[in-house]
Amino acid sequence: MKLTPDSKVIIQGFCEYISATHVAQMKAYGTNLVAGVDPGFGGQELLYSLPVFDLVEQVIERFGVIDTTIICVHPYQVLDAALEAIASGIRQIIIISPGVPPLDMVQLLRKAEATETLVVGPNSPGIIVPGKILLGIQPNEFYTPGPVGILSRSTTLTYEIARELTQAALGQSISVSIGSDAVVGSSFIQWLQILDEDETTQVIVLVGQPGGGREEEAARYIIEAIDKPVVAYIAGTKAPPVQHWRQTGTLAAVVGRDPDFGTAQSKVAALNAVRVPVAERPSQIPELVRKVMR
Amino acid sequence: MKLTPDSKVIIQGFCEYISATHVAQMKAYGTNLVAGVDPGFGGQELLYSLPVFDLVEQVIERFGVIDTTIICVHPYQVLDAALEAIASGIRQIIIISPGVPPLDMVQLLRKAEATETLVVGPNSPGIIVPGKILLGIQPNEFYTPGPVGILSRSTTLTYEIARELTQAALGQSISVSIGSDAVVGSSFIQWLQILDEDETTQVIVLVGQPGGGREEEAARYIIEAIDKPVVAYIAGTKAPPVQHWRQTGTLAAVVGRDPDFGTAQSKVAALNAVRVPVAERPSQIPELVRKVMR
Amino acid sequence: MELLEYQVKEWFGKIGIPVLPSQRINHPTDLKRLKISYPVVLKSQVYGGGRAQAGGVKFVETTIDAIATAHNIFNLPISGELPEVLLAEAKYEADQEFYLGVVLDSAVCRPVLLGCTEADVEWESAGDKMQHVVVEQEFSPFYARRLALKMGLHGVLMQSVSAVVEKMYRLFVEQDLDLIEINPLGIKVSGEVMALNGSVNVNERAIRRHPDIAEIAKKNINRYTSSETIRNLGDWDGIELNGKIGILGNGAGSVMATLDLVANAGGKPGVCINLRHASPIETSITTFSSRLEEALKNLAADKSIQVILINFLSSIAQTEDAIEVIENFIQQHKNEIKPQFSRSNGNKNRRDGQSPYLVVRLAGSEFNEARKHLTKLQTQSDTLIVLENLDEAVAKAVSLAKPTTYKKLSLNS
Amino acid sequence: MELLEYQVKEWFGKIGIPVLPSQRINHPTDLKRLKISYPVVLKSQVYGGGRAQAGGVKFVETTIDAIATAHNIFNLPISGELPEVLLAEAKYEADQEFYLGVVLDSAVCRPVLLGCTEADVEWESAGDKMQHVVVEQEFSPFYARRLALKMGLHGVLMQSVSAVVEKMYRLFVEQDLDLIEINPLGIKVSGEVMALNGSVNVNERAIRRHPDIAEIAKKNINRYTSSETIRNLGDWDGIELNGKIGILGNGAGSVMATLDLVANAGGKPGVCINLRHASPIETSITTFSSRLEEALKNLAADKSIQVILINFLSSIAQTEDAIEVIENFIQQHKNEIKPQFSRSNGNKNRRDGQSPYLVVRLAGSEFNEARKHLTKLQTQSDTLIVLENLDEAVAKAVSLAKPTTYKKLSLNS
Repeated sequence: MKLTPDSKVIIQGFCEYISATHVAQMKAYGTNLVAGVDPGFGGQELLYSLPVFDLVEQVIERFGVIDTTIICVHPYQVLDAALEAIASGIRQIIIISPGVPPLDMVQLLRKAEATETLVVGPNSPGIIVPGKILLGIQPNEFYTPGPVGILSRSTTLTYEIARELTQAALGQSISVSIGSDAVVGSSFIQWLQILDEDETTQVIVLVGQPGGGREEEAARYIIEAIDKPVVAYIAGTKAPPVQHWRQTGTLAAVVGRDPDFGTAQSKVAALNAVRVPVAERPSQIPELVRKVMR
Repeated sequence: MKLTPDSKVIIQGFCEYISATHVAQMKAYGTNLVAGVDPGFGGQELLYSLPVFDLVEQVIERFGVIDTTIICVHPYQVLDAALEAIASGIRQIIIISPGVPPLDMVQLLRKAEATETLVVGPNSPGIIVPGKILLGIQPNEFYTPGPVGILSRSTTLTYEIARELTQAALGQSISVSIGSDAVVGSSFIQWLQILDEDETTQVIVLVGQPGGGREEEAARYIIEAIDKPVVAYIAGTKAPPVQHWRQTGTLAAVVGRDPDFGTAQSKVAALNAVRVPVAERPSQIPELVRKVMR
Repeated sequence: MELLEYQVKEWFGKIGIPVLPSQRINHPTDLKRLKISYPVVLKSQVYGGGRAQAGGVKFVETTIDAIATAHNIFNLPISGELPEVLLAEAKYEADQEFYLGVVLDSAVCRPVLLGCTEADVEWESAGDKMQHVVVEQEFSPFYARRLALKMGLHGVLMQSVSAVVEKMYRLFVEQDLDLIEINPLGIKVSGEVMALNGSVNVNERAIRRHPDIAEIAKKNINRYTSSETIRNLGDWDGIELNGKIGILGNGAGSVMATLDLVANAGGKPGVCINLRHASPIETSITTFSSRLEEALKNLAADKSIQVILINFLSSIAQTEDAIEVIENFIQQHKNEIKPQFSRSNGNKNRRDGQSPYLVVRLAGSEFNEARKHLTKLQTQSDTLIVLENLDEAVAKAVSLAKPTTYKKLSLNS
Repeated sequence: MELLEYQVKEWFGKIGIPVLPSQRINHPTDLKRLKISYPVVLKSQVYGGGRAQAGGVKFVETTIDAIATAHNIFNLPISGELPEVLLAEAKYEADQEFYLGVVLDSAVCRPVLLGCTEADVEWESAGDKMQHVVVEQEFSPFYARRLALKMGLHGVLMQSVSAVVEKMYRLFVEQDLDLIEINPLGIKVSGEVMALNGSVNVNERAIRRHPDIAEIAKKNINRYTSSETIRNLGDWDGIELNGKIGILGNGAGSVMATLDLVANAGGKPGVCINLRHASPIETSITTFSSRLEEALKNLAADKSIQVILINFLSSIAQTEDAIEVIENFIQQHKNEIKPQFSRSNGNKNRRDGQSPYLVVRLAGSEFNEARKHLTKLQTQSDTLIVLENLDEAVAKAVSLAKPTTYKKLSLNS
């Protein structure tokens, strides 16, 4: 993962979830946003004061190798945009667009694995390294540089937690949301590894929510491989289980998983089992962070 | 390319083009043929005195890593059989079956390139290293060990030339037919490189026929990279051109190729241009080989 | 979105999965023109399981018998639902029955093939019996053979079952399904296979790229209307609970965290709505503010809701528009309250005519102006509370939700 | 295998490529029930190009005009072929006309997208005008956009043209095509695009996996019958020349090498057949020997063939069966020759009733027995020669093919 301020970034598409404010915020934050790609609008005008091209390869012809693309096209065009980026040699993809059909994601992830491309999202607000780079739509106002790495699957809840930390004078080293969709690219495990190696990060805050088994996987990985202290918060412990067919429970039994699989309870239990403190509410997180930092 | 007698080989499917005689011939030649895979016939009987399995992975469970598979399934099942082999870690595939739909081959070749799998064929009788290993259905009776490497796109014509060489007391180091279909896996160039590095090979005989641009590519490669002498024979110089739509001539012009592209004449001219002696008839080849060997 | 059996079987027939001759019955008299010979099975076309146990599947031997039975089935609600259509199908004598399925497993981010040599397995105890194969790379028929072999099948049956799985997978991908099942797949000793019942779940996000499915969805949309529009909108986009505090937020995690806070503070969360996304089956284009407007209208109309808790933290598209929606809502309900209060004497329904409280939590610089503005309105309104701190907003919402004065009136009176 | 324009346009319509309203005309009187309003274009539905120049495309303004014109087109042979069907289509006023195509390029083993902002380009000089994009990896719409941009298109037109290319590619893959073309694609200033003419070539090897195409192929098979069955059977499986020496072999390279040898020895090769494969559009299952039998029968029936040269070198499936076919052929023709010779006096057609010579080259240990056996038969036959050396066999075949004693009798008499 290349997250240095000099890494070159493009935006593919401009949907409802990315506004002129977001683009301005990224530029103001120092992100090296070189161009936008929006088929049919190439060369016509400067969108959000970015030069706009029809194809990713045209950007590369003009500006050289691109490190990261932020994809905000219509959900049905995400697969194509991502494949175009991969074909143009881009190996870091952040997908903001929500609503991507999951079978498109399956196809993209097969290709991403084959080409060793990092895919963050879909339905992710992206990555912020406070004071250094903003890749996505996370509102930088809630962030300040510091020692806490935030890993999340949410959008607004992520900012909520960053805000609590900042208000408690605990700055952040990085904040990543892997996306709240059922099928997403990068996993908590990949990011735990990155954060464990990151020199700035001293504590990791893991923010989970019901669905899938990513928090459970993370818990197993934390006990096995992570030396830094981890604090968690799981939203939805009081929410009634949403039965996605045979994702929660039934399919789980078949493929040898716990029947509780996918519930917030299962996630809390998995984290408790590896002695990761789990906050009861976002405002409790700073307190737990301070406790483990000592 | 692993072509040693100890490399493990399987056969997938038993179509009209591979007979009990061929299997017996391979075994008699010392090829380490460990099993056959024929879905629906697994475990039922010993086909051609080979244990038969339903899936490639069952063979691997039993015998460990397999080096090469010889595919002889129905042409519409070739893609599936080859993908199954690749998924099971087999990286050398020889496709005997003719009649594979070309778009299936396109799909297979993309996968083969991504996984660094060598695909020989389709519509190829395979590879023989005289006195060492037989992978396919080349009749070994026409071969004898020696210094001449044969590269061809044909079936029977390849044996014809081997027979001429053997009758002229010129043995062969290897004989490969890359397959006579329009879309095939390995190219003359790949094999020229292998034969150039092969210690036993002293002369290379290149056997071409109309269609595509493989001989022309080979000619360019020979002048650039091949140190060993090459002799060629191109069949079909008197055959009327078969117009595959825009393959010969018209498409060529569009993509910047010679309008003569694909004809036997174009191939002969390309070889003449790089001073590769071209035989007028198969029986003239031994004479030319002797001449360049001096 | 589920499809009905007869719709699924049309797909099966087209793609070459063996199905029995069948006929759609819109009215019992259609059975007079039945082209299938008796005995025939009549099946209620309803969503959800348990149809056979509820009496929705009957064998009939004669036309008279069939018409009478059809009348009964048309009038038999199953899980509260009456069928609009029956399916009349030839009877099949299977020697064995299998289960086959393809499902998208979000934990491995891949489709999984499922197979069992028993039908109607209890899922909770299926662990040993149910076989599965993860479709790691692009599907190719060998994955289906792998499943059939894991199921313990051999020879011709292995091939015919894997051929069915192959076609199920094609449907799964072509139609963007979350799930496709054949349960049961009838098996004859001869090796013949027959899809006796089938079900699919279409992924709701992909519906709009399949015009034929979108057409069905448009008809089905009535099943999701009124208070149900705000329920179960895709992945965690809305949750319907029975409490008195309705929650509106931006993002599933944020809404769930708010819900947890309310519950932990002793409150009872009601309908919770994530305004970040439109419903995937929504046909018209929506904006954040239009979704907010719709949600406020629905919550206000819901008499069980006493407090609406809005939790917004920056990064909302068109902040101004959203605030305007809240303002209009307050204005409108301020005007309503006065005259309604005067008429509410003696009204048995406590909430009738009274607007719910609106607790608005706004944080982030984006809302600085709006917060000031709404705080001004607060002084003029009986029902509006504006706060910046989330925990405080939750505490306020919980304290405002008073206990109801009557219980289950309609059932006991 | 080519399809006719109206079949191609049915595909276009289904997949969403814009086409004009059109109607299939089986008989001129069908035009009385025309549902398209005038002016209308009537187009002869024949294979191959040059239809417009030959007068097969006409504009008509009235029903009377249309019926008369249709009569003419139905009776107008184009490249020797009469249309069975006409296509009546609405008239379209295009502001510009483009060419679009997708073709499989065997040199790069990938499909190639083609596009040009001129229609009906001269292929030989298209180099600069025609744009192409190689579809390196799995297709995704950005390849189509790349083509449209290379064509110099921008904005809406870039998008609408690339959307058409995307759908053409889908058809290309779904139907296993070697080629799909829209020529011309009509363009209006408004940005509207319209496929005014389309053609496809279905890959013959894949026909059998497309039941609907196989159905068309079955009807088309009449176009390939009699002497034509043995021509142009896929990739180099057969070549029809006008010489007197028919060549049968196993493998395209071997057949072509034999052909070259015959030509270089001063002989005139006739029909050359590669027996290794069946025709891809052959519906019944064939074996090597059944193909050999059929080929011998056809060559014997072809009066221009004086010598049949068979070149077999080992590795033939079922050697014994193949030899039996040759033997039966000899026996049968030996029996025929005698009585026919006696009746052939005064017969103007020199070859009538006389069997062709059969030069059989057999090499390889597999044929050791067969060679001995046939050599024995050779002594009893006037027409059989068995040899092991290829060059000798060729020399013999050439020497046996005597010059014809009459020329173009039917034209000059």
